[in-house]
Order: sequence, then C-alpha cells, then structure tokens
Amino acid sequence: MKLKNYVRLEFWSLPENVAWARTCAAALVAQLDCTLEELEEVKLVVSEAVTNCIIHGYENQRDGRIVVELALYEERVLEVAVIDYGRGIEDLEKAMQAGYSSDPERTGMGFVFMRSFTDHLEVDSAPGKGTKVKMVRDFGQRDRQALA
Amino acid sequence: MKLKNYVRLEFWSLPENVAWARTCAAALVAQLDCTLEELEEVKLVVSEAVTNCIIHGYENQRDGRIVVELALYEERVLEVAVIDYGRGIEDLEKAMQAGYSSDPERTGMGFVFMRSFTDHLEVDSAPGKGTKVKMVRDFGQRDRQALA
Amino acid sequence: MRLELKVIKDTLLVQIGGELDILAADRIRQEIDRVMQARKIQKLILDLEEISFMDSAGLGVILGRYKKISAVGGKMYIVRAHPGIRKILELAGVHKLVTLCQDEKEIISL
Amino acid sequence: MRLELKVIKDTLLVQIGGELDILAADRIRQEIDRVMQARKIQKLILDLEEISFMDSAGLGVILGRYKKISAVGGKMYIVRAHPGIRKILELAGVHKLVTLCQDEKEIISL
Ligand SMILES: Nc1ncnc2c1ncn2[C@@H]1O[C@H](COP(=O)(O)OP(=O)(O)O)[C@@H](O)[C@H]1O
Ligand SMILES: Nc1ncnc2c1ncn2[C@@H]1O[C@H](COP(=O)(O)OP(=O)(O)O)[C@@H](O)[C@H]1O
Repeated sequence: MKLKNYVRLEFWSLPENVAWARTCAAALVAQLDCTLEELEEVKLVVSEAVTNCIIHGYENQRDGRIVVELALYEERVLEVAVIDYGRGIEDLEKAMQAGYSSDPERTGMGFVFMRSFTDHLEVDSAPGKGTKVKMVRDFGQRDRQALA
Repeated sequence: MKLKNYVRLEFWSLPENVAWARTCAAALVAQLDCTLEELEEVKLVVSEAVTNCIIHGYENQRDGRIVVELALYEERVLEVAVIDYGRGIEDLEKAMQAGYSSDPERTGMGFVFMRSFTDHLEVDSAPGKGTKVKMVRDFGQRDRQALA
Repeated sequence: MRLELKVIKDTLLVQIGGELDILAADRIRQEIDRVMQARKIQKLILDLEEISFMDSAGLGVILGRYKKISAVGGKMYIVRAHPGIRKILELAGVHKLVTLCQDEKEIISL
Repeated sequence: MRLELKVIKDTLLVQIGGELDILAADRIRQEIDRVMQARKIQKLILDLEEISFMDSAGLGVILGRYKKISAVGGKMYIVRAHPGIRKILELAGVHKLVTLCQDEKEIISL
C-alpha cells in the first residue's frame, strides 16, 4: 500500500495535550473524507492511547515525551502509533484484558476501546523503556466490499 | 520566562498539510485563552510560513520535511518556529521586502503578514540548507498594560 | 468543559458540557463528591446532552460516582446521552448499572 | 472548499466558500480563467461571504484575476468580505484596485 501522507507529533505529557493530540489526529484523518462518526472514533482511540502514556507511562509527571505518528495510505487506510519512553508494561497479556487496570481510579477499558474502534491493534512494550501502541483503521474496507 | 508547553509537528510538504498545520497550531494556542480573532491571526502566520516552505523551500516537491515548533510561555507568550531543509534564501534583505516575490504567481506579502500579526519575526536561512522562521506573539501584553 | 450542579431535595442534577476526558475528569469528580459529602444525596442524575466527546477517563468518573452513590443506597441515572456517547457507555456495560433515560422529569417525580 | 460560478450577461459571479489557501488557489484560478476565456466577461464579482480563512495564496488568486480582467478593460468587485478578510485585503492594498461592496445588486444594475 502506498503511503500518501505522514505526520509526526511530539509533545509533553500534559493532560491538556490529550485534547490537542486527538484534534490534530482528526484534522489529518479528515483528509480521508471520513464521516463525523469515524472521526469521533479516531479521536477516541488516540485519546485512550495518549492518556495511557500520561497516567501509566509517566505516572502523571509532566515532562515526559509523547510521540504520535499518523500515516495515511492509499485506499483510505490509517495507521496510528502512540509512543512513550516511560515505565513500560510488565505483563502485557494481563494489561490487555478487558477491565484490568493497575490504577483503581481507572476502568481498564482503554485497550477495549482501542480494539473496538480499529481493525488492528499491536502493543509493544519494554519495562523501564516505554510503550508503543500501533493501530490500523481501514476506512476503505466498506468501499471495496461495496464494489466486490 | 517559564516554558509551559511545547509541541513539535513534523510533516511532508503537501499543500493539504498547510490547513492541517494551522489547525494544530490554533488548537494549541487555544490553551492560552485567546480571542477568535487572535487564533485567526496565528492561523494566518503559520499558513504563510508553511506555504513558503512548500512553494519556495521545496519548489512544490512533495517529499520535503517541514517542522513546526510551538512553545507556550508563562504570561501568554507564544513562540512559533517553522523550519524547512530546502533551497534556502540567497538575499534575505530582498526577500523580506514588502511585495517582493521570486515567484510571479505570488504576491510577496507573506513576510508582511507574518510581521503584521506577530510581535517579533526572525528569519535564518542558508542557501542549499534551508530556512527557519521564528515568530513571537505576546498575547499577555494587553493584560499587563491594563494592570500597569 | 462546563459543569453545573443543582440540588433538588435529595437529588443532585449534574449538567456536563464539552469534552469529558482526563483534563475534565478531576474537576467533575471533585465537585460532585463535594456536594455528595455535604448533602444527603439519594439520586444522582448526569445530564450528558452537551457532551461533545467522552473517553474512558470520563467513563471512570461515571463509574466512580456510581460506586459512591450505591454505597449509600442511592441510585444513579444518565439522561440525554447522544448515540455516540451511548455506544461507549454500552461497550463498558454502564447501562446495566445506571438507568439511561430520555430526560429527568420522570426520575425526579419518582 | 466550495466554488460556484454564475454568468449573467457579461458578468461572472463567483461564490467561494471555506478556506482559501494554497490548496484551494489552483482550482479557483483554473475555473475562473476557463470561464473568462470562453465568455466575454467585463465584470468579475467575488462573493467572499462563506470564506472562513484566507492567506496570501488566496490574495494571489484575487490579484491575478484583477490583472486578467483589467487587461481586457473589465472591472472587478469583492462583495460581502468579513472584517478579518477585509483587514487582509486592506493590508495588501487590494481595496485600492478592487471595489469592496456590501452586495452585488448595485454592481449588476450598473
Ligand atoms: N503507555 C503505558 N505505559 C505503561 N502502562 C500502560 C500503558 N498503557 C497501558 N498500560 C497498562 O495497561 C493497563 C490497561 O490499560 P487500559 O486498558 O487502557 O486501561 P486503564 O488505562 O483504564 O487502566 C493499565 O492499567 C496499565 O497498567
Ligand atoms: N522557506 C523559504 N525557502 C526559500 N525561499 C523563501 C522561503 N520563504 C520565503 N522565501 C523567499 O522570500 C520571498 C518573499 O516571501 P514572502 O514575503 O512570503 O512572499 P511570497 O511567498 O508571496 O513570494 C519569496 O518569494 C522567496 O523567494
């Protein structure tokens, strides 16, 4: 698949930057002519992944570095990567379970939402080094199915 | 002055990314509680600088790399840097003149707008290496004058 | 984010507007808990009509308040949730714990 | 970006909506020039009411069309420009070349 556009955001782990990051993501994905509902879903998954970097990756410290990469491929495919260089995840299998959270104040629904609103979810993490969440959303699927 | 927030955008030199970059800039600057008019002015100066990277810096080639750095300081001061690694500017003095353009299709008003809607403009360029435009906008000026 | 709290007898009506994410979550949590501590609240109604975005941080606030009001034997209701917000609430199973209603009239008259 | 062209006798009325930047500039330039080549246009009216953003790329389109219509002895008008857009037009001196009006009625009846 041919890469048509690529952008990279880098920002501090501040709670106010979560809204900023999802706005930037939605503004880019609008280039794919998505519905408002699809844009809302992109906002949600970016919001979940970035919030996790802040709360879990950097444990609410404000000087962590977060990177969001957005790639638009031909046929309306979006790839999002959200990266932090924080504490990482010890037990990835447990972390991905619906409802599991290491923080009693949280719901453990973050990965559930990321999985529900994308077509592919991949998490790569190393304790003490950081976490990378990669998500793929294929907006063109429906168009291609309609043609077939 | 204390730095309160810092973000960095990196993206390809595509015309559709100009709107994206100015949207991201305005979404960040909204954290400073600006008026809509002030946000429009931020959009304008970012648009001018990024458009110049595409048209002049990369001469409409689509694979150039553009960087936009946005820094929010205490007392509502914004610093924007727009950077390309393209052809650079030979004669900076001439380039900055109102109405001068190396491109007959353009108006030569870009730097005029950047200067009109910011409090400080600085251009650093090396032929063959690229150009960095730095702009400062002090939204807090008025608040401080009102207090004095 | 906009937040408005109204107490009518033992009912706390909370209107939340804007984006309900990690940034808004803390403030909402604090304000609701403050009122719930000061007054004997038995019905907590969240009006989500003006919410334009909600993620799991917002969900956390809702589930946390559900736990609090349940612990004192009270009940919780959500009114005027848009389809997008409703989808998230249902994915998380909130609709099994909290009654989702069209508006608060019937609840208050209960 | 939205673009609508209407020809009434020797007048071309162009309604532009959305963001008038480098991305929109090419399309607008081409469509206007195509009509101006096909028909004997003597009055070019740009309706900017629906414009939400304009930078110097948009200004370039306007000044370019001004040169074209002037070259054939025609006139150009801008109607319904918002204050923000007007400020940019004035900074660039466009108001000295092109008549800025409230609406097109008086122009068409000229
Ligand atoms: N970026 C991250 N860095 C470290 N740990 C993470 C990160 N993202 C997720 N986790 C771990 O995975 C768990 C589950 O995440 P999630 O499903 O989003 O739920 P929640 O954020 O509500 O806890 C978290 O509780 C945390 O322990
Ligand atoms: N990023 C850049 N790279 C190379 N040249 C540039 C760059 N930005 C501006 N210039 C030069 O400066 C001139 C004036 O720029 P500007 O005032 O924005 O007007 P315009 O873009 O309409 O030409 C340009 O015509 C170009 O020659």
